[in-house]
Amino acid sequence: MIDHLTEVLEALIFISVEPLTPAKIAEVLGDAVSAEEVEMALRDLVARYDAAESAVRVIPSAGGYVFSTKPGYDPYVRKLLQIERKKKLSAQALETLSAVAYHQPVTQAEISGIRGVDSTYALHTLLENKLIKIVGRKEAPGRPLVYRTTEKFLAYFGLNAIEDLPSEEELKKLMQDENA
Amino acid sequence: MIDHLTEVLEALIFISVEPLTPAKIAEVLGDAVSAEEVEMALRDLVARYDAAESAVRVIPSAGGYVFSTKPGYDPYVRKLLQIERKKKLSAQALETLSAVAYHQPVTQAEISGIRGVDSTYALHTLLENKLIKIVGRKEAPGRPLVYRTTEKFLAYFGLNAIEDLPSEEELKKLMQDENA
Amino acid sequence: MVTTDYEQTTAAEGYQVKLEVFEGPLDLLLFLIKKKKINIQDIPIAVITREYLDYLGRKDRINLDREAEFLLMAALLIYIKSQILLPREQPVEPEIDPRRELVDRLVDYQKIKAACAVLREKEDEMSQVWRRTALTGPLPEEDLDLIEVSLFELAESFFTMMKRREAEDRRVVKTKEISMAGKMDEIVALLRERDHLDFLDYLGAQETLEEALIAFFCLLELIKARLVVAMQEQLFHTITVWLRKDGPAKGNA
Repeated sequence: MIDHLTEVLEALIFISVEPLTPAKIAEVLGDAVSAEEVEMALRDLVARYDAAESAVRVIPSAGGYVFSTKPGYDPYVRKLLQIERKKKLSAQALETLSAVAYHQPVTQAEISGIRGVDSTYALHTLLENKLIKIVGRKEAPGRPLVYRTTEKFLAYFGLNAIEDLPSEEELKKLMQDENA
Repeated sequence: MIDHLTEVLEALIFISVEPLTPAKIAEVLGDAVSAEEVEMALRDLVARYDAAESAVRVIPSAGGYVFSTKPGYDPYVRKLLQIERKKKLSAQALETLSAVAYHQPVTQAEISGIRGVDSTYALHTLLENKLIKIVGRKEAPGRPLVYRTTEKFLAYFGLNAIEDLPSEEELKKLMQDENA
Repeated sequence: MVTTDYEQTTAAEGYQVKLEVFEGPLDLLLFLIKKKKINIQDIPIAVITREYLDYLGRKDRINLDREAEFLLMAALLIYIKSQILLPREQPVEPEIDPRRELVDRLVDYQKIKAACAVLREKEDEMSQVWRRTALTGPLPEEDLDLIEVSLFELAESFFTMMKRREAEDRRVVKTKEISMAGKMDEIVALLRERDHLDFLDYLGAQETLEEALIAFFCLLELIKARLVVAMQEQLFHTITVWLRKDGPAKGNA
C-alpha cells in the first residue's frame, strides 16, 4: 500500500516527457502496490483531470500515460511557441506510413510494391521523424532492411496500441460508405 | 477580456520550456487583458493547485511561473529519473558504441583515435550497460584491452548478427534524396 | 528542404478549385474505377486502359516525377488486355484471370488509402493538443544530453562521425597515406618481434579503411620484394605472414 497512490502517479507522469508505461511504474514502486491498484488509481487520475476546470489532462498514449493540453488552447500555445500551424505529414509520407503500419514488419521493396511508386525517400523522412524504425533484416535475397512503426507513431496519432488502428473490416466498411 | 483566462495561463505555463514571464504573457495575449487581470488569474491558479489534492503545483521562479512537483513526491521522482538515466544512451555513448560496432575488435586508444576525443568514460558506461564486452588483449605495446559488442547489443537493435548492421551504401541510399 | 507535392498543389492553384494530382499509377486507377462506377472485381480492361492512357497523355494531372512508374503500369494494362484477347478454348477461370494480381493490389491499395483518411483525421485532432517536449523545473543537469536510439541512428552516428573526422584530419590521414615505407617498417618490426602475424587481425586493427588498404598494399610489396612469406590455408581464411629467413631480409640485416 502506498499513501496517495493517485498523486504519486500524477507526479511520475508529470516528470515524464514520453508516455509513462505500467512497466516503468512497477519498476519505481516495486512490490508495494499491485497492478490492479495502479490501474484503478490511473483511471481515477484521468477522470479527475477530465472533470476539473483545468487546461491540462492525462491521456493514455502509446501504451502509457502522459500529460497534454485540452483542445481549445491551441491558438494560445501556437502564439507562445510562434508556430503558424503544426506541421502535417505530406500525402506521400502519410501513405507510406499507413502501408508500414498495416504491413509491418515490411521492407522498402514491399512498401514500394504496395504503393506502386518508389518509397525510399518517404521512408527516410519517416525514419528521421522517428515514426518508423529499422528492426533488422529479412531472410531474403539481398537481406533487405525491415521497418516497423514506433511508439512515437502511436503517440503522434493519439493511439494507445497498434490494435487501435481500424481493422481490415472497418476499412472495408469505410470504403463502401465512400463508394455509396 | 479572455474567457477562462486562468486556464489559458495554465496551458501556457504547462507548455513553456522556460519559466513563463509576465512579458511573455503580454506578448501572447496582447491588449485583450490588463496586467492586473493576468496577475489575479495567476494568483488564482497558484492557489488552485496548492489547495487541490494534487502532486503538482505552480510556483514563481526566475521572474516567471513554472509547474513543479510538490516536495513530498521527491523520492519517487528521483527513482524514476535514475531508472530513465540507466535506460538511455548519451550522444557520446552512442557515437562510441557505433565506433565499436563498426570497428570491432577494437581498443580504447583506437576508439579515441577514431572519434578524436578520449573515450574512456563512454566505454565504461557501455561496459556497465553490457552493450560491449572485453574479449581479450591486443598483441601490441602495453597489451591494451580489446572490445566487442555483446549479444545484448544485437538484441537491443534487433539484429541477428553484427553483419546485419546497415552498410555505408545503404545509409547513403536512404539519405541521397535529401540532397537532391 | 524538399517541398511536398501536397504543398506544391495548394500553392500553385491558390484559391481555385483544387484538382487532384495523382501521386502514382494506383492512385489514378482507383480514381478511374470510381469515376466510371466500375466493379473493382470485374474491371473492363479495354475501357480502363484507354482512360488511363488518356490521362497519361495529358500529363497535367499526374506527378511527373513518377512518370516512369505511370508508364510501367500502362505497359502492364496493355499486357493484361492482350492476355484477355487471346483466343481460348475454355472460359477463363477466376484464379488464372490475368487481371487477378492487379485487382488484389488495387484492393490492398484502397485499404491503405482508407487508412490514410482515418490517420489524417487523427492527426488533425492531435494537432489541437500539445505535449511538452522538455521538462521545466529543477532537474539534474546530466539528463539533458540523453536520447533514445534506434539502429538507424547508430549507423548514422558512425558514418557522420567518420565524415567529420575525415574532414578534421585530412592532413593526418594524408601523411599516413604517403608513408607506405613507414607502414612496411611497422610490419617488419612486428614480425621480428613475434615471428608471425595474423594479417586479417592486423588489417582489422587499422584505424581507417585507407590505412587498412595501405597495409594490404605494403604486404603485397613485401611479398614481391621477397622479404616476407604469406600463406592462406583456405580461401577466405586468415593470411599468416612470416619473415623470410633466407631472403634479402637476412642479407639486409
